[in-house]
Amino acid sequence: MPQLDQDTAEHKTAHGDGPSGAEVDGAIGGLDALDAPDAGPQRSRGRRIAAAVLPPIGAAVLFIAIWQAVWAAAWVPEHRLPSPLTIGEVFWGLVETGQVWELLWTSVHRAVIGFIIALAIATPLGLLLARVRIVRAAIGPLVSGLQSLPSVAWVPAAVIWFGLTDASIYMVVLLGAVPSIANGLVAGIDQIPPILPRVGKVMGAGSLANARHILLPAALPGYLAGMKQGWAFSWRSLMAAELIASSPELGDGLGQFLHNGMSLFDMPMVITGILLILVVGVGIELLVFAPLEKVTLNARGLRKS
Amino acid sequence: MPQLDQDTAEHKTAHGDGPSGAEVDGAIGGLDALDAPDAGPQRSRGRRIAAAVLPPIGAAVLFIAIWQAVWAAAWVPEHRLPSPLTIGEVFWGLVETGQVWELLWTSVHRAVIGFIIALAIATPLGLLLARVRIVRAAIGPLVSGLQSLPSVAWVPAAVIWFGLTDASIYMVVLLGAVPSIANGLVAGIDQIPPILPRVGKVMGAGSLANARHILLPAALPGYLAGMKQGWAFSWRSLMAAELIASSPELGDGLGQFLHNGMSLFDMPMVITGILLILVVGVGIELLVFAPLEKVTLNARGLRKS
Amino acid sequence: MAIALENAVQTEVAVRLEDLHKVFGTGRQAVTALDGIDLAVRPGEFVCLVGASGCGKTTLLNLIAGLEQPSSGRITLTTSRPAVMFQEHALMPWLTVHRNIELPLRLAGVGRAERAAKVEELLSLVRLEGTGRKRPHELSGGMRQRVALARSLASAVQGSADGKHALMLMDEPFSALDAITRDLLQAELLRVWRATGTAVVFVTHDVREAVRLGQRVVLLSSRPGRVVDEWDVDGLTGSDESAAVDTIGAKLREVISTHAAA
Amino acid sequence: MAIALENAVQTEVAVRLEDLHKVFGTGRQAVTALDGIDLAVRPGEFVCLVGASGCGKTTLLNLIAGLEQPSSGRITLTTSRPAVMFQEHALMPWLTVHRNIELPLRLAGVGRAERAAKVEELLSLVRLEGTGRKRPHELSGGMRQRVALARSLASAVQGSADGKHALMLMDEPFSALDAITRDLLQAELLRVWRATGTAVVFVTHDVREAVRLGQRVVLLSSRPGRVVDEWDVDGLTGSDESAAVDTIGAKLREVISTHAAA
Amino acid sequence: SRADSGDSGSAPASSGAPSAGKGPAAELRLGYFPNVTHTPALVGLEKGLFTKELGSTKLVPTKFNAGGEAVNALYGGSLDATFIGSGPSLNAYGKSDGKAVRLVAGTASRGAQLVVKPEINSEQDLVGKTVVTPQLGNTQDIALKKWLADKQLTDKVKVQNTENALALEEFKKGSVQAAWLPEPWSSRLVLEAGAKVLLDEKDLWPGGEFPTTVLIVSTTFLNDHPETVKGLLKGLVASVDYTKKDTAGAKTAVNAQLKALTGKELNAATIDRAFTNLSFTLDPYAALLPQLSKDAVTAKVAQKETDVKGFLDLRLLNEVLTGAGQSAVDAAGLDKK
Ligand SMILES: Nc1ncnc2c1ncn2[C@@H]1O[C@H](COP(=O)(O)OP(=O)(O)OP(=O)(O)O)[C@@H](O)[C@H]1O
Ligand SMILES: Nc1ncnc2c1ncn2[C@@H]1O[C@H](COP(=O)(O)OP(=O)(O)OP(=O)(O)O)[C@@H](O)[C@H]1O
Ligand SMILES: [Mg+2]
Ligand SMILES: [Mg+2]
Repeated sequence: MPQLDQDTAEHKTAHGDGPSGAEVDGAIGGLDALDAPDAGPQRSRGRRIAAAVLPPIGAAVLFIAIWQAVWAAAWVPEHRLPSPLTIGEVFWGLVETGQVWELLWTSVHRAVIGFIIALAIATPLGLLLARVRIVRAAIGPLVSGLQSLPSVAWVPAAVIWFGLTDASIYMVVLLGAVPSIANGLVAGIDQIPPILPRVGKVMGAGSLANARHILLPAALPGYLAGMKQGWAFSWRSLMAAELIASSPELGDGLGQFLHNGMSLFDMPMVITGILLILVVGVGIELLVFAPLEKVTLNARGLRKS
Repeated sequence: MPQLDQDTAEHKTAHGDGPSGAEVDGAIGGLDALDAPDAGPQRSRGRRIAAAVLPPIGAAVLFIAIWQAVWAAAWVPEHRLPSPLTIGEVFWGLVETGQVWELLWTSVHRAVIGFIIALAIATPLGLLLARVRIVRAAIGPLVSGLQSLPSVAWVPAAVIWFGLTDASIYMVVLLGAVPSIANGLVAGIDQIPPILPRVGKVMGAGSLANARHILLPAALPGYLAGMKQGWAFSWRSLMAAELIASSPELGDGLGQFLHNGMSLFDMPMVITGILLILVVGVGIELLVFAPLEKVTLNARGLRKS
Repeated sequence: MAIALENAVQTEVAVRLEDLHKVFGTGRQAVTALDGIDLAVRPGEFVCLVGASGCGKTTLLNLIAGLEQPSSGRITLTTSRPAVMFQEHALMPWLTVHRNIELPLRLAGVGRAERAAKVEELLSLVRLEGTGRKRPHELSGGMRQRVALARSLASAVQGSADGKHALMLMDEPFSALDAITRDLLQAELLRVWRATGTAVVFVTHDVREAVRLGQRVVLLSSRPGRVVDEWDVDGLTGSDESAAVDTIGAKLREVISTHAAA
Repeated sequence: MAIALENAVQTEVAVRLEDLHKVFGTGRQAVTALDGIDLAVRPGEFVCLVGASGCGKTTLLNLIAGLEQPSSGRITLTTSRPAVMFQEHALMPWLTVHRNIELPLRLAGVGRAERAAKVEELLSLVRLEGTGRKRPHELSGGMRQRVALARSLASAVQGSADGKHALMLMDEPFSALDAITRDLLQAELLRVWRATGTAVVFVTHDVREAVRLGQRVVLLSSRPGRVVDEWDVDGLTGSDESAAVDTIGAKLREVISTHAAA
Repeated sequence: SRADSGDSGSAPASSGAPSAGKGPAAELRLGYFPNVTHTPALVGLEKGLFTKELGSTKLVPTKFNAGGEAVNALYGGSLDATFIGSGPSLNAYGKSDGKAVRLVAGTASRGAQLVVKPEINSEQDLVGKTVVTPQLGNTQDIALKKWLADKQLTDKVKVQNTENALALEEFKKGSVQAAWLPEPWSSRLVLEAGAKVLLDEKDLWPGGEFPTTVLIVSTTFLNDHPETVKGLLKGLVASVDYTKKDTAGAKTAVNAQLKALTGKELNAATIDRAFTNLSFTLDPYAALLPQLSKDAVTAKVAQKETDVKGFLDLRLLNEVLTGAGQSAVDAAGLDKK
């Protein structure tokens, strides 16, 4: 009875009869989804949005539940692990006084500006590193080395050169983000199938046209991955840079808030700070990188929608 | 006389007549090297090593020369920009007392151990994120968000849980490096041509065999790029973690050295610290990642020798 | 009960496709690649699929291999896991030729020595002795195709080892080869087929090849893909063979021109 | 002076290859792909290259296109930049079909409206009307090959616009197509060739195709690649044509079997 | 070889009265820390005492989290004056070869204690234990190490540098047994973690006073804008006077500033205890500076003693003080090279 055997491959699907087999398998089978072919017929709009929104919310709820349980069990003293409610109160206090918007605005706008400048510098740098052998040999390792320098190392230099200004902060951010984005682009370009630049060449593309029409788009998936890491670097560097000082001109950002919490060992403040930073991180990922990635991969047929 | 025209493509090369045209072009032409085809006949071993070693040394010498010149011009007072010689002396002092080995050993062995643990955690995590849709939807954005949390944010939590021990330090390092490596792997896997996992599937590879024989090797270039960024994150996180405290039990690492220099406003110490960190960064790049990358890319025919 | 009944009916069938539909995309962009395919392949049968470029041959093989889900309809295999040779060579770029061919054997847990012997045998079968240590990017297009062929044969041999009927799905396996090499490999393929009793579904755009190799030739129409005709071409030789080639070619031409006109 | 002299001699030559050698790799791993090729292609001439799989045809095209450097020997082109159709489809995966075909025109700075018109024309030439907005991964193998053909034609038309002789290098452009589509496209290619006076170097593994299309057929031997024979097949029809096919096929078989025996 | 012209701007104007300079500065960038040891600064800002005296000069208060950034900002010319610990002030002077900064007034003195677990009763009980100080080379770090050296305990006691808040946490957990901390942290350890005072640093100094916080000004700024510095000093005098007179008001002002700067205020018990341990004075106790500088060497945080001659410039302060009918403070001869 071969068809009762495990190995017998039998796929059965009928149009529109509820969740397709593949989908159910994917949800139940966990790791087996590794092999699941793309789900058959299209799903409705509502269900697609639900599929995108529910899992992260579920994860968050689960996390808070565990937290509340640990707190309720009182294994650790209150001042070390505050209850979710306490955090909620601190957070609400920030919202009520409007301080949260100032904190977010100060940090996010700096990070975004810094990131955009970093992108503008890192892109040509990455192209040069990837395609001009002597540049790569000369400064390639240095760029990777720079990446591993902690941002705080630049603080003294930045303060001495640029004083207590936004310029200092941007310098620290740039030194964090530029090498990372450039390296991402280099990695992306290195992985381009060699045939594609050759196609560009035989079509008579010059260096710039080649970069614009072939290298950059072809490297886009890897470049995006580098940009994501670069964003993480610039955001982290910003947190370090914001500790330099706070003055009316500089304004208070999230880094300063977190630091205040830490220098008082005020766990509710620290956790609120962490959550705010995380919210920004997750928000940027969901609003910027995830859609970009999706479009990029889909256009190339690299991901099952 | 069409062959006098610019557009006339004429390639002329003879076996073994010194540097091939392409090479000379590459050195002179700068950006034109963007289009240079791979250099013709093989170069000698000595010349290849020279080509690898000379450019970075040249870059370093140039950098020191500029520094010395700026210092000699005395635009900025000595306490802001010490001379290369002063740094050399501080460095030599560290070497003579053997302190430099202690600093390097403390930090590097921690970073390496942390990185290896991070790799062991991030690899399965990345595989799950990349291939199991629900995991990705639930915690994918969170992992990216975690990446953008500055390492210092974890210090209070680490200290509360693990006290002032190496465990605290490793926790901070892991939280820095794991998301980065996992994301790198996810990006690498996303870029795998879909035909390759299909080949694995029709050959009857199960989830694990598929990961081991298809996904990981196919994603290797992107994975390596992620590992590089992950290394940078773990090294930077370590520097942050080492600032938690300096105590005899923890031993002094480079992060502590840098921090001490900053607390004492000792610019020579700060610069020496930066250079040491940079040397480690560049060294790891040259000794570990560059060869790995080269092998990976060459095996796939992605890079001209 | 239904199962037992089906079983009795199906013992003579290796692959059964029933009213198979496949639509790519949704809404206005939707492309109906296959539109109601019914087809049965007997164990050990050599079936050739021919049809215009883009008519859905590859899609059909993917469905049989379980790589895509049909939009509707039903696929039943009674064989062990099919061995597939893709239209693109789909070699692993990081593995040498040797290791590429070895891969299905490794995945099946074959021992080292046996693997090595098998790979050598397959390499010489596809006339690539001595290239085992090269990487795919160092090969010419035709050489890559032959490596892919060797790999799928390794997979087929392995698959058939479990006592069930075996099945091979081959998508234009000789398209990048010169006439002479192709002749040689056609003969090898037939030899392997006869020796192992594997059922073969073979896609080709060369009617002559289809007639020479196949026992049955199935013609698909394009947009939407349907089975328009079938010919039994088992054991034809000489003028019978060229007559069949001409008939099928004429029908193919007719199908394509109706499509072009539509 | 040497230049002037060469000039006088070369006015009749679009491509001249002199004692061309190409070795891949070094030391014991070295593969001699080409071993002393001498070949001249006249402006407007249609030359077909045939030879066994792996004999060096693609390598030769790459050398002419300037994508590889010869190990020794000399290549002289008097034409404008050649249009190349690669053996792999080499489409940009992030561009739609329309934009892929448009790419050479964009790079040449052709205006938007003209580009759109040209692309439509080429799409219908390769029988892919209406697929302009698809991406390469949504196409079948043969459709991709036709897009690549359309793109190389766009590039050729563009390249020839500067008044010099034009040159097309085509590497097995029809290998993934069914016989009927192939016939149609062969006819289209010939039409384009006649209309534009482009010199064509055309690699194929189908001797019949070589004889039908080419004015001259050049046979390469494999390992090492050398020119073993040439045939003038311009304007042959009917039995002359099949005689030529048989002669060349026999010679090819002979060359391959000597190699296989060696 | 290195040209020497670049530093001329910051050459000390040690002879003669500070010249008229360039008139009042447009703005004064003043650094301070959100610590109770900076009380006069915090009170002065909260009550607007500096602004009142500075007239047309705009005051830009800048809060720092670490001494390093403040000194770097002074070095880099993006800060004109800052309140800072006495240890770092010496360091800032020494590291710039006596060029970059001048000490123009004291601000606070005393206020550091060695607090320990109750079971520790003498210095001998510290053997094998861990003592925390806030930062390498800061005032308390030097004091502890000097003291340990005097008691010949240097290698027997482990010294750990950790942030104050972390020290409190660690002390509570018991992983450290003693801490040499400034206010308000010594008070918090006593009040919140049951620590007891083993030693009050003031007992180590003759007269029971030693400088804790001082005001330093960039040399260039001092030369260019003596009026502005004088205005600042007037404000500081007023603030110290206020603090002495109205302790309760000062405490409220400090807490208001702390709340604004860090989001948290000190509880009443802590600030009360801190205020009793601290004294707010304009006297920098100049006579003790050479000793502090020696101690840094003894404590092995500096290789060579800083020559503190020329570090002080108390003429403006003394002008203000005498003008206000108070007694002048002594520069102990350190205002001359
Ligand atoms: N992933 C996909 N997304 C959208 N459309 C697709 C996809 N794969 C195939 N198609 C469409 O389905 C049809 C059939 O494609 P298929 O690859 O099966 O053709 P084929 O018969 O193999 O052609 P060829 O002989 O050219 O390889 C084509 O019209 C193609 O455009
Ligand atoms: N990049 C490379 N590195 C090493 N060897 C190579 C490389 N490219 C080609 N070769 C070798 O050169 C020889 C000729 O290859 P080429 O691709 O020119 O063959 P071809 O005539 O186009 O064959 P086919 O008809 O199969 O496409 C082959 O033996 C191949 O292995
Ligand atoms: Mg196909
Ligand atoms: Mg080829």
